[in-house]
Amino acid sequence: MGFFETVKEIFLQYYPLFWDGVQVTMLLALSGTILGLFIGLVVGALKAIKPEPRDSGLVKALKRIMGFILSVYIEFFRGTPMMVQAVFLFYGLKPYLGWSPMVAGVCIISVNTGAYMAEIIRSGIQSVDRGQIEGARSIGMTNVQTMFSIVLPQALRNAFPAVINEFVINIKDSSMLSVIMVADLFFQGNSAAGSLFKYTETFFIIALIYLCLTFITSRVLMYIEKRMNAPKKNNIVKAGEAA
Amino acid sequence: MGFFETVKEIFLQYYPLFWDGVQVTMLLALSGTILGLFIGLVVGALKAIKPEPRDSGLVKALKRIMGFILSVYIEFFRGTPMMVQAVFLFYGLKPYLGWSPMVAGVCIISVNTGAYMAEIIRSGIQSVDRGQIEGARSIGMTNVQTMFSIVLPQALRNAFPAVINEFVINIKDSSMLSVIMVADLFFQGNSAAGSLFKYTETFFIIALIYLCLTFITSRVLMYIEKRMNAPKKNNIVKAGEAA
Amino acid sequence: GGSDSSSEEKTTLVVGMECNYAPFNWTVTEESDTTMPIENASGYADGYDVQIAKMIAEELGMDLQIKKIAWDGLQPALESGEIDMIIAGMTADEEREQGADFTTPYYESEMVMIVRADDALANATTLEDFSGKNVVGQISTTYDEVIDQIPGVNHVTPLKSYPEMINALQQNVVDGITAELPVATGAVEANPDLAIVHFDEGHGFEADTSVSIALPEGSRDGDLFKKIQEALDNIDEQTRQDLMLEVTQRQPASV
Amino acid sequence: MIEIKNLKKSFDNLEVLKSIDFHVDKGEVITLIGASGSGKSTLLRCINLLEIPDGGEILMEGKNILKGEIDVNQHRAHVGMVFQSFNLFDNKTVLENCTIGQIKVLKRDKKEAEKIALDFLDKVGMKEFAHAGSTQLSGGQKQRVAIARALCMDPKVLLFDEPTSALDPEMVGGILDVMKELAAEGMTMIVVTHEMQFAKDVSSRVVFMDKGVIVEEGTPDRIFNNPTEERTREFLGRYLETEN
Amino acid sequence: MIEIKNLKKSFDNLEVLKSIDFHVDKGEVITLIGASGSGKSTLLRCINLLEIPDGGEILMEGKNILKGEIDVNQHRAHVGMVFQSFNLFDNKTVLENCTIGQIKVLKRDKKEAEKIALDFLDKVGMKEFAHAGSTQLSGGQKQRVAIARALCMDPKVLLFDEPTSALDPEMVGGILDVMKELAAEGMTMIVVTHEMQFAKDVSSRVVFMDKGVIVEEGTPDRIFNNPTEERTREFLGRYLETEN
Ligand SMILES: Nc1ncnc2c1ncn2[C@@H]1O[C@H](COP(=O)(O)OP(=O)(O)OP(=O)(O)O)[C@@H](O)[C@H]1O
Ligand SMILES: Nc1ncnc2c1ncn2[C@@H]1O[C@H](COP(=O)(O)OP(=O)(O)OP(=O)(O)O)[C@@H](O)[C@H]1O
Ligand SMILES: [Mg+2]
Ligand SMILES: [Mg+2]
Repeated sequence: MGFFETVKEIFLQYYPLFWDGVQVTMLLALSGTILGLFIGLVVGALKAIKPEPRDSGLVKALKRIMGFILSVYIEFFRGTPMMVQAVFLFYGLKPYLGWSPMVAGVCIISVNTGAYMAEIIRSGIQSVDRGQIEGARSIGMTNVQTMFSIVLPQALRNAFPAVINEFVINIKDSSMLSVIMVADLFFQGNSAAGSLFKYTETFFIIALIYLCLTFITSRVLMYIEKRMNAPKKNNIVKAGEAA
Repeated sequence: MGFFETVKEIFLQYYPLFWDGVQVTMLLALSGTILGLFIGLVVGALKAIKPEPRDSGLVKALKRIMGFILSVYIEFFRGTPMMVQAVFLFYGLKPYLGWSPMVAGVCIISVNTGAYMAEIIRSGIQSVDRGQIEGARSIGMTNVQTMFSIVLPQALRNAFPAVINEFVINIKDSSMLSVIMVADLFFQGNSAAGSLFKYTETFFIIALIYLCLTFITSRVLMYIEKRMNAPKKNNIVKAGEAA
Repeated sequence: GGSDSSSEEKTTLVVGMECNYAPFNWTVTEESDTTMPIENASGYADGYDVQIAKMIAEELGMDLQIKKIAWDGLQPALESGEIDMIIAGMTADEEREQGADFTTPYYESEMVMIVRADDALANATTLEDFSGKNVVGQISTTYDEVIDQIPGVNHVTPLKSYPEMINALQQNVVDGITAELPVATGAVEANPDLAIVHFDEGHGFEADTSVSIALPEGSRDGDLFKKIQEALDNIDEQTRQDLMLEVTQRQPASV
Repeated sequence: MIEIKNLKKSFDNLEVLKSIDFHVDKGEVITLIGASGSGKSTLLRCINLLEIPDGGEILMEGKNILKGEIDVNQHRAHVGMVFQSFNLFDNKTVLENCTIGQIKVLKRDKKEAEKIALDFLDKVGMKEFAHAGSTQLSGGQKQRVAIARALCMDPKVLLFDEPTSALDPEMVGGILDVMKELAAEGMTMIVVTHEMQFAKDVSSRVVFMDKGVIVEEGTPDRIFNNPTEERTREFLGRYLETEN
Repeated sequence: MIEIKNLKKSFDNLEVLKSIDFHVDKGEVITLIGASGSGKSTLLRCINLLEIPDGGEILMEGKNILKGEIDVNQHRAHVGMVFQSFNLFDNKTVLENCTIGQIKVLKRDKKEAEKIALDFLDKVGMKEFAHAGSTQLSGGQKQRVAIARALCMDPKVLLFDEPTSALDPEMVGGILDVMKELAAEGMTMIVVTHEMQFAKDVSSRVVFMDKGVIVEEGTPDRIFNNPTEERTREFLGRYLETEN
């Protein structure tokens, strides 16, 4: 039997497994990216708060402690394999939370993504022109109001390509969660391969499916980004001049 | 035996394996990042070349074809799991290249990293002020001279934080190459776990080692970056005014 | 290495295994009479599979090389000729015959369950005792498939390796693990909080618990396959049992 | 209305303001001139508390704003600031730029805020752009909106930091006209500018700063015709009436 | 030296240059004035081939540079360009900024290039900054280096696109002085500027552009005292001598 015949054979025999895996993978990637973005927004915004000369000693100390904790969070989740994180968190918190692998999976990929997103948001915040903040402060807006009404929306727009990238990475990295019994696409493909002892052909199918998923989602998101940015182009259009 | 005693026990028994794994992992991550950066520079620079109205039909067509091929390369390597890439490339090219797993591993992680680096460099290039290019063109420098003398050095400086990030990711992702018999830290750790039936403790050791590796390397690189950028700060220093 | 040279006389026999599936194969850091150096990484391989491989190599008058490969990479390595055979505690079945040619079994044992020692299940004797319980098996193996023979079982998503499964068991995420006896013995010796459940005659799994050597697909009629099968046939049942006893006592977890 | 006593401000080791004494009465239009780096912006920013001075006093209608007697954000709200680089919110429309402060800081309701905003946008000639994105405007248009935004906050005083220096020459006239109108209406203003003609025509007092100190101040007439200090004379150079 | 005939250039559907006819003789100093968007920069950029015109001819010392008769890069090398935003290479020192073109395009050896560069840096008063990073300079200093960089390339003509409009007022004088000196030495120059005083004092001819066409040209004397076209009169407004 030729390579492609075998591929077809395997696909026909196992497509329910693959389809199942695709759903799990996309669920993990999607919820992980969205929740992770949310975590990243909060952490990134908090990390942008620095002790100021005007603060009292206590406030300064609290800010420093918060900054340190957030750094540890980011450093830990970026610095260790997600597989290891999954094992520790899932089993470590199971007695207290009694969560299912899928719930744990969503939480773990979110918290992991959050660590990356925090950095993405932080640099998005940094790329917002300092004048935007001064403008807000000059009309009496508080730090928090400035952050949420002015800085974060712009940071988010700047960070969008990096967010897309994170989504694509999550589609692939969700496979790490098979270590806590979450049956994602890669895992399901693997079990097909293991059952038939045909790895090359099955890997070929997996690769194709991943390619479709990542290609389609990144195109869709890029399209959304374009639409989002379209009416706010930076050139001088004499809007309303006709009015 | 308590958790930490077991951890110590395992470490004492298997540290040569861990050490070996660390070396392999760092070799893969380091060479993969450097070679990948090189690939990314070339691909990113080539991708920045667009068909211009002045070009002849043939040149335009060639540029389009090149652009398409590079896009396929980037899309494929970013869009599929590295484990799958490793299996296909290692075994697919083995008859022609006769390479060892380690050589193949270095090549695969480099080519994979290159796809990410290409995007990093491309956006680094985009962030270089358009005036820099105009300045170079206005004194008669060719496209290629402009790219290599003016644009790429600045793009590289802008892209440095993303390059560090890629290095940290490579430290972790090199574990995918165990599928082609490259015995990285994670794989070696796993064999300790499998030989001893002690999972949590071994993973704990692995996590600690990864944390050290990623923390140390990212700090070192950030320090290098700071040093690199220090004398070129953007504020107006009246250099030489004393002279 | 590799089996690519059909004309020249081959002098080395390259064997692939995970080196993390005690007591069949595992990794140690110090050399001894019973170990073989691992070709592609540091450390030494030991275990039942290694001993079998040594015997076969000796019988064939060939030099033995052991390569350490992740489970997912074993079959592609075999297919591409990177290794000549897999001796990795692997069970042959009809489906797997599609991807490799298997010898007759080189070890047969009993299918048991690993449970927590302090659990009531430690006294179980029939499959029915596991009704409604969470049971896990290793991905794409017979050990996963047979779970469905337990009436009313909660068949949990399989895991990749025994350490992972044992961890899940210890953390109360599952209540039982299907395993063959040698593996279960090793696991229980390393983890005294676990126990083995032997089923009563006729109340256990109907399953093939034998392990076989895998050679590349289509090699069944070849010279090498025949020689290996022959060498295997020369190792009698008593030798096999003695060997297994010996390695289970030697495996690192038990010291 | 504003009284500044012995104001000091350093950045790291750089003393940018060295004991500034300075006062502004209600309805005055002060122009602040001086070489680059002399501390003009820093002085403005201290009045607005965008920078925290190291020492001295700033009395605003009698209250020392450096003593924690006031709510910093309310203070900023009522001290309007117009920047060289406009600093409009890029993610908001023109109208939103003018209402956000009213709603979030002055707690006006949205309807009222929009009415006020449209009135002031009309005043600066930008009413028909109310729903345009703020990045779609030209520099001159942006600066008009920035002025409207400041006016919406009921400012007691307006601070201008080189409001025309990022503008094309053609745009400058329009902005200066708006400012002249405000001055005519009795708005208290402090204007940092290089537009000497404006200083001459509009201001009630010209203050010349150099290296962190106020070197000389007086009516435009006196400063441009008859500066007493050598440094002032040097700086004004080609603008001096006597040399024309 | 430069002769432009029927030059056309559009961006998408926007006709930016509509049949420009224009010539520059050796040693002339032309100032190009006109409202924002009238096509001044585009005209300069066409002469330098930074933009490729859609139609017409540009003859440079008799050769049509649009006909592929010349090497584009060599042409650019000998047409010096000074930008509003300086466009110094941020990753190079001042000296490297001045030598890179000589070395890579004119193929001079490094030693010679450095000697020439230091001479011209001296001329613009920037010799002692030769080894400073180019981002460490103030705007005025950057523009001096940019002029030196252009001079190093042996230019037949120098094009200036609003060389002073990104500068602090104090810096402007210095740059204009350098330009006056070049003009006095007989350098052929085309200068887009809003500095009308410079146009009056230095230029041999003033060209007024509006909406992609040359509306009027003549000696500064005639243009500022006696413009014939209504549009010129409107644009010059406050600069017209007759109204002073
Ligand atoms: N945040 C800051 N940190 C450090 N130094 C600063 C800061 N802000 C201003 N300076 C320095 O303080 C000095 C005075 O700055 P300031 O902006 O007040 O001058 P200025 O008179 O407004 O000058 P310009 O006309 O250039 O705007 C300058 O040397 C400047 O570099
Ligand atoms: N690359 C481009 N793509 C599209 N439109 C352009 C481009 N360059 C210039 N334009 C448009 O061409 C017109 C003329 O531009 P140009 O820069 O030549 O004007 P200008 O006279 O130099 O104005 P300014 O005084 O503002 O510099 C403007 O409407 C501008 O928006
Ligand atoms: Mg200032
Ligand atoms: Mg222009």
